Amino acid sequence: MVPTTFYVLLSAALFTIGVLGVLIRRNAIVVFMSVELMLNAANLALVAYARERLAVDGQVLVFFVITVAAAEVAVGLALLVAIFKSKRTADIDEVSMLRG
Amino acid sequence: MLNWLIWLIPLLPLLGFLLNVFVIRQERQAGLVASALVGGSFLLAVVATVMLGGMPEEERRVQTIAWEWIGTGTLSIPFGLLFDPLTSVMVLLVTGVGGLIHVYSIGYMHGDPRVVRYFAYLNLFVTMMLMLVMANNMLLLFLGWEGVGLCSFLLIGFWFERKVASAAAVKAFVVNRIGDAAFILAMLAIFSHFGTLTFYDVEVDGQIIPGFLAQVPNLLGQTFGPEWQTIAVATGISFLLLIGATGKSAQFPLFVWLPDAMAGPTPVSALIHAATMVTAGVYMMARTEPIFVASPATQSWVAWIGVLTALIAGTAALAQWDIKRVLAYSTVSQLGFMVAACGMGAYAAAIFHLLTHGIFKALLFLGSGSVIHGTHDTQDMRKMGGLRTAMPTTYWTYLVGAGALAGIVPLSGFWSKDEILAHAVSAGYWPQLIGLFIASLLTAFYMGRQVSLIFFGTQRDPHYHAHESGQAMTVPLVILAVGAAIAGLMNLPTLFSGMPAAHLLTDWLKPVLHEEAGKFNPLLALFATLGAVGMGYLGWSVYTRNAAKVKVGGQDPAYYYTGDIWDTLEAAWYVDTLYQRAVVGPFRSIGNFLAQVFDPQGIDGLVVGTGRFFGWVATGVRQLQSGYVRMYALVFTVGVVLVLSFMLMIAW
Amino acid sequence: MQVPILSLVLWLPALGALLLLTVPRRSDELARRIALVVAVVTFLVSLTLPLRFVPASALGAGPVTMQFAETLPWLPSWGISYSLAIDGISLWLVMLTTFLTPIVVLSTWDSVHKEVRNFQILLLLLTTAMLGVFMAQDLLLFYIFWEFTLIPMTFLIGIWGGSNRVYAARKFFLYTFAGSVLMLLAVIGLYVLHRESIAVSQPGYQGTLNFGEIVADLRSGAFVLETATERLLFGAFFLAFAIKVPLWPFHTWLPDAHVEAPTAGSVVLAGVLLKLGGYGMIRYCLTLFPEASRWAAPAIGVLAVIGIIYGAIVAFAQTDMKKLVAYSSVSHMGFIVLGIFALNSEGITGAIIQMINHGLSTGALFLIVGVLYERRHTREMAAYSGIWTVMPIYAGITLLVALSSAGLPGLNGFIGEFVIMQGAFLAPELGWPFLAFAVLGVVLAAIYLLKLYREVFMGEVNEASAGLPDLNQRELVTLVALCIPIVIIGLYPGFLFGPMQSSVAEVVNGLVPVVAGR
Amino acid sequence: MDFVLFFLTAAIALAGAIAMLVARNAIHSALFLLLNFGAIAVLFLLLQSPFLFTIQLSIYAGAIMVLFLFVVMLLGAEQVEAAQDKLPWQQPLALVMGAGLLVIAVITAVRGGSNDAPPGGEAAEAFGDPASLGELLFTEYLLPFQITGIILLVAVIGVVVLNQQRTQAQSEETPGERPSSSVQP
Repeated sequence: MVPTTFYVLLSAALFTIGVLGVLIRRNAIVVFMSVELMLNAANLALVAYARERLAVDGQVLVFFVITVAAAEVAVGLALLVAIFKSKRTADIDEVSMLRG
Repeated sequence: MLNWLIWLIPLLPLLGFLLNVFVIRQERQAGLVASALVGGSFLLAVVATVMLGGMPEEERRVQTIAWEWIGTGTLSIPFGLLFDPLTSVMVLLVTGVGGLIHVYSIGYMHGDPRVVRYFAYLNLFVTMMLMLVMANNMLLLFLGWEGVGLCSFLLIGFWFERKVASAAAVKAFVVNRIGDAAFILAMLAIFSHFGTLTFYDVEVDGQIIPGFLAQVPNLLGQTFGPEWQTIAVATGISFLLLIGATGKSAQFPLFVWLPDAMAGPTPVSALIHAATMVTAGVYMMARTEPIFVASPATQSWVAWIGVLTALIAGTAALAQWDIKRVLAYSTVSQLGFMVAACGMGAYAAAIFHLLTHGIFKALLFLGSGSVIHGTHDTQDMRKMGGLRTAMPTTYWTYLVGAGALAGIVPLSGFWSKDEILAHAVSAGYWPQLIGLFIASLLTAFYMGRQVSLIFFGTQRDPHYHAHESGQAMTVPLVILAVGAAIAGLMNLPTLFSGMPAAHLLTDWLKPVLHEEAGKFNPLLALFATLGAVGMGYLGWSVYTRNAAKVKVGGQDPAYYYTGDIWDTLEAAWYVDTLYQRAVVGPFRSIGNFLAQVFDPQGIDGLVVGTGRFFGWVATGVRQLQSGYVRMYALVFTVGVVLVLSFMLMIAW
Repeated sequence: MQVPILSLVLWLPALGALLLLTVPRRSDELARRIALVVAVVTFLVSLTLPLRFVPASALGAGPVTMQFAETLPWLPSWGISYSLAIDGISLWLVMLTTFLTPIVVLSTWDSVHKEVRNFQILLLLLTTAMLGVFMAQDLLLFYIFWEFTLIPMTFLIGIWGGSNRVYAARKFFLYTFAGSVLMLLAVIGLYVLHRESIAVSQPGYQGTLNFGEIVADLRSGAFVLETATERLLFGAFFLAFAIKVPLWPFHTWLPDAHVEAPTAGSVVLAGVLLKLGGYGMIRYCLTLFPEASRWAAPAIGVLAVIGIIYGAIVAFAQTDMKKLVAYSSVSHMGFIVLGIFALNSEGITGAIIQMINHGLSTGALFLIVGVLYERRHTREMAAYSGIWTVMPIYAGITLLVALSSAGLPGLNGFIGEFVIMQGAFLAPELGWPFLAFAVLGVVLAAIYLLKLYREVFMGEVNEASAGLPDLNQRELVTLVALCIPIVIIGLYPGFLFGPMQSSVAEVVNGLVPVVAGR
Repeated sequence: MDFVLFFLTAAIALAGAIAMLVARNAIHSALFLLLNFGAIAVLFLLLQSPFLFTIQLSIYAGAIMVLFLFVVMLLGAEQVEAAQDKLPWQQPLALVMGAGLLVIAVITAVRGGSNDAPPGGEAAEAFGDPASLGELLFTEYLLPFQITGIILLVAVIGVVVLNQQRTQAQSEETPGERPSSSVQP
């Protein structure tokens, strides 16, 4: 039986890679993917603890996370396409009209 | 009866002042009302003095309190008058000489557009001087003290169109104010140590208000100041009073304002800058005599300041061309004599000299006024000469005055000056004696010089036709001349044993000053007379022999012998220029620096600067909103990391 | 309860302002007349205060109660009440305000020409605010009125001021406001500390902001402040008052505000607004924090003395008349602060009477500068010369006022200055070294006032000021109305000193036992 | 046996994630992410949650990644990195922050985890199956369930509105011209 801590460590690693993806990559799509990765990492940890606590609630939570992620991806990509139409690029740094 | 009578003495001139300011507009009335009221208060003074004389010697002190002037916390200062022998003598001098000068002014100031205002100021001056002299506490004395300062400002600056007059007026008031600052400090110290400012105990409806003069002895031990240099309290107070006196009586450090004060009308110079105001310092020292006696240190300072002033002013008077400036410096010099007398403990002699000087110096000033009036306002002696034929009465009265000042035997000046020198001899103040003796010789010389320059030789400046002054001016001159001659009888020393009316004044002042009359010193009297007559003749002969050398606007014949020293003397050892450069100049530059640089940029800079600093910080923070999404994410992550690590720390 | 005199006097000007709102904007003359009537009526009503004021001697021993006290519950849950009362300290300051207001309104006759109605409204509101500060016995009510005085004054300077008015108005508002915000903190702090320490003995105690109760608790030892917090609270209160007074380093807003303010504004600013600071120091700093006052007295004394000399020297170097008078009031207020922090009854009574004297003489000085400004529209001293021959009556009155401001004995300035100096001399914290410098202030005062007098009034008449008309009827009335009290107070200050004795004694013996007690 | 399987899938998952991060071309990174999701699905299986295994594979890997691929194809997934990075200090600081985050996560994981064996050994056989999940979903979590429904509805409407706005803009801006998208190497 693999102890839960390993799963949580894996989830932490994946989460960190997701964060790095958001911070470093300049292509909007890859940023979205990294966000998805972070969500998955969270799901993994949830399921791991669900098994440890023998409470199915964790898995229900993951279920909801997935649905929300789906909605989020839909809207995000729609936005991305809209921006691409007007700015001809997917680079986030170009999109900096809203400045202080 | 005497209680309410003494109130009338200062009230009459005050009434005159109010009438002249608000009611009277016509010149004739102003002159008459003013002189009449001052004359009236003179008569009252005589009556009061006679009544005072009638009372037994030890309770010759009348005090009446009108109301409580300042009453807060432990401070309680009455508004009350005092009438004792010393006051009576001063009041007689002020109202007597003042009255004569008022009459003289009617003639002298005739035709001046603002003559009504002139008489108002003169009356106000007499009121203030009477308040000064008759005050029963230091604060009321200070009211008179600054009041006369104000009147001298108004009267010196009477012809304020002239730049010289307005500058002299402001200078007089400011220099007096410096002295007054020290006076205030002294009053504060007196009150803090004695709890009262009234001179003598006075009984007011039941309870006694204590006087501080009696409590001076218990002051002896106390000292104040830093440990390394403790100063006796008595010395501190008396030294401050001395500075106050030097400010008002134009003594060494603060005498620069008196010569400039000659810019005012001549009767003003006679009244204020010869007879009354300048003597206020000497009167104050006589009144607070116990404090001065309690600190020998200050007494020696007082004596030396007196001698020093006498010498400096005496030498300066030698080299003046303006007729009034000679007399001004001579006044400063004679005041030096009085202060020196106070310093040596001869207060009665100082008062005696004060009285005689008041009379013959007023006579000299009025004489010079009549000369100026007669020669159509020329004040430069080089333009005069040979006026004894054109103005006989002025000439003879002037001669009497000059003789009295020089100290020729029968005249009053001799007796009073001799009294001071005799006291110096008997009390063993040898160095001061030598200084004063030289000063008296100088006095005789410059009076001789002045008389010969004005009245002898030929008229050097043809532009005017000299004429004798009118009745209103010559009558006071004659009265004063008589006074100058016989004033000596007041305090004749005991020439031979069993002499009937010997040293009347000293006995009269005994309840206040507690002094015994000094014995007569024939040898000194001989020397003094010889010196006076000799130097007087020398001065007269030098300037009559080479009268030809004296040109209008030319050099003094003595310049040949003295060279530049003559200029130093004329500028009174450059004391005035020293102040101008060392005090007034830096003060102005500091003022400008503070006003232009330090205040607007310095302090204000801090205030406006804080405003601008916040603006700068705001722009800095604005940079953070750069529009880059990734930067926001980064900041977000940094936030997360910090919070989590902090929570970790706490949990640890 | 008998007629609420204090509320009547307090709210009468505000009602007048409301009445003025109904007046159409264009009718200046009507607005001026109504404002004058309201101001005079307020003064007459306020005259009953000194007449019915019961001096301590009649009260018998007992603790000095505030006279004419009125209280209405306002926010009971926090113990805040609308409570007014006056005692010896605030009586004469209230009278000074009501006495100056009609004179100020009278002086606006031909110095204010645009928006006259609004000017009068603001002036009357300012009067109510100032009266409120002097009468308030509740800390919050005091703070509200204290802040409310800023608003009308800022508009007066900002709208009717000179060329650089907006800068001056903004600076005036922000500077004073910054100080008083600190005071708000201190008020809240005091409230909380007081509630806590009393709640210990009486559980469920809601705390109070009533000044009387807090002082009673302080004196009875029920409410004890340790030294550190007491000094902190003292510092906050003192800073707000020091900016208002203005004490030396915080004075830079005063010259700008005065130079830009209209004549009437300047008179009120100098006449009463500066006194709020002084009054606050006596009423709040000394009574609430005796120990801290003792501790801070020497330091504040040094600042005050610097203020006296610095203000005088800078005044001497000015060329603009109004700036000269502004800096002179910095110097005079330095004297007043020195008096207050002598912490004895002479010093404090001297400070109070000097506040009234300064109100009269500096108010008159600003009116005098206003008279010349209305004729020649310039305040530069160099532009005038020889006014004495052209306008003799005006010159005479100016001389009297200048001398009273310089502290000539026989006039009111000297009484205040001498009593303050005597108080400071006797104070253990201050002593003769302070006085050695403070007395220089007396000399410097004569120097700059006579410089003003000599440059403007003496000398040859220059052609520009040859035909100037002398004072007209209205100007004469305003100035004479100020000169009369100047002379009377100079000769008989007894009627002012009387009522003060008991209240100041109360403050002073608040200071003394604390040393023993703690 | 479980250990071997766990480490294998964990390695694959990590490799996929890192490859996604590093890949130049957006399509490659999308495919690597697909691989990662597969591995996570297997892990779900290991954690006895077969229902989630299927959900992960079908919805996450199937629907969402397909959408990504579609959008990447549409936009041409050009090399965005070529241009000079405007925020030079972004990269190093990001790495530092990432490391920090990792350290914190690891510490909490190690200290937090009860680390003891799961209570009751292998637990009931029917632990992760859809029945128990569904029973819980429709009793206790009914409200969240409805809300997610609404969220999905809003998302769909949003997408439609965004697209509609685009066609309107497109008709004003460039009538007739199809948005050209060039694929750079």
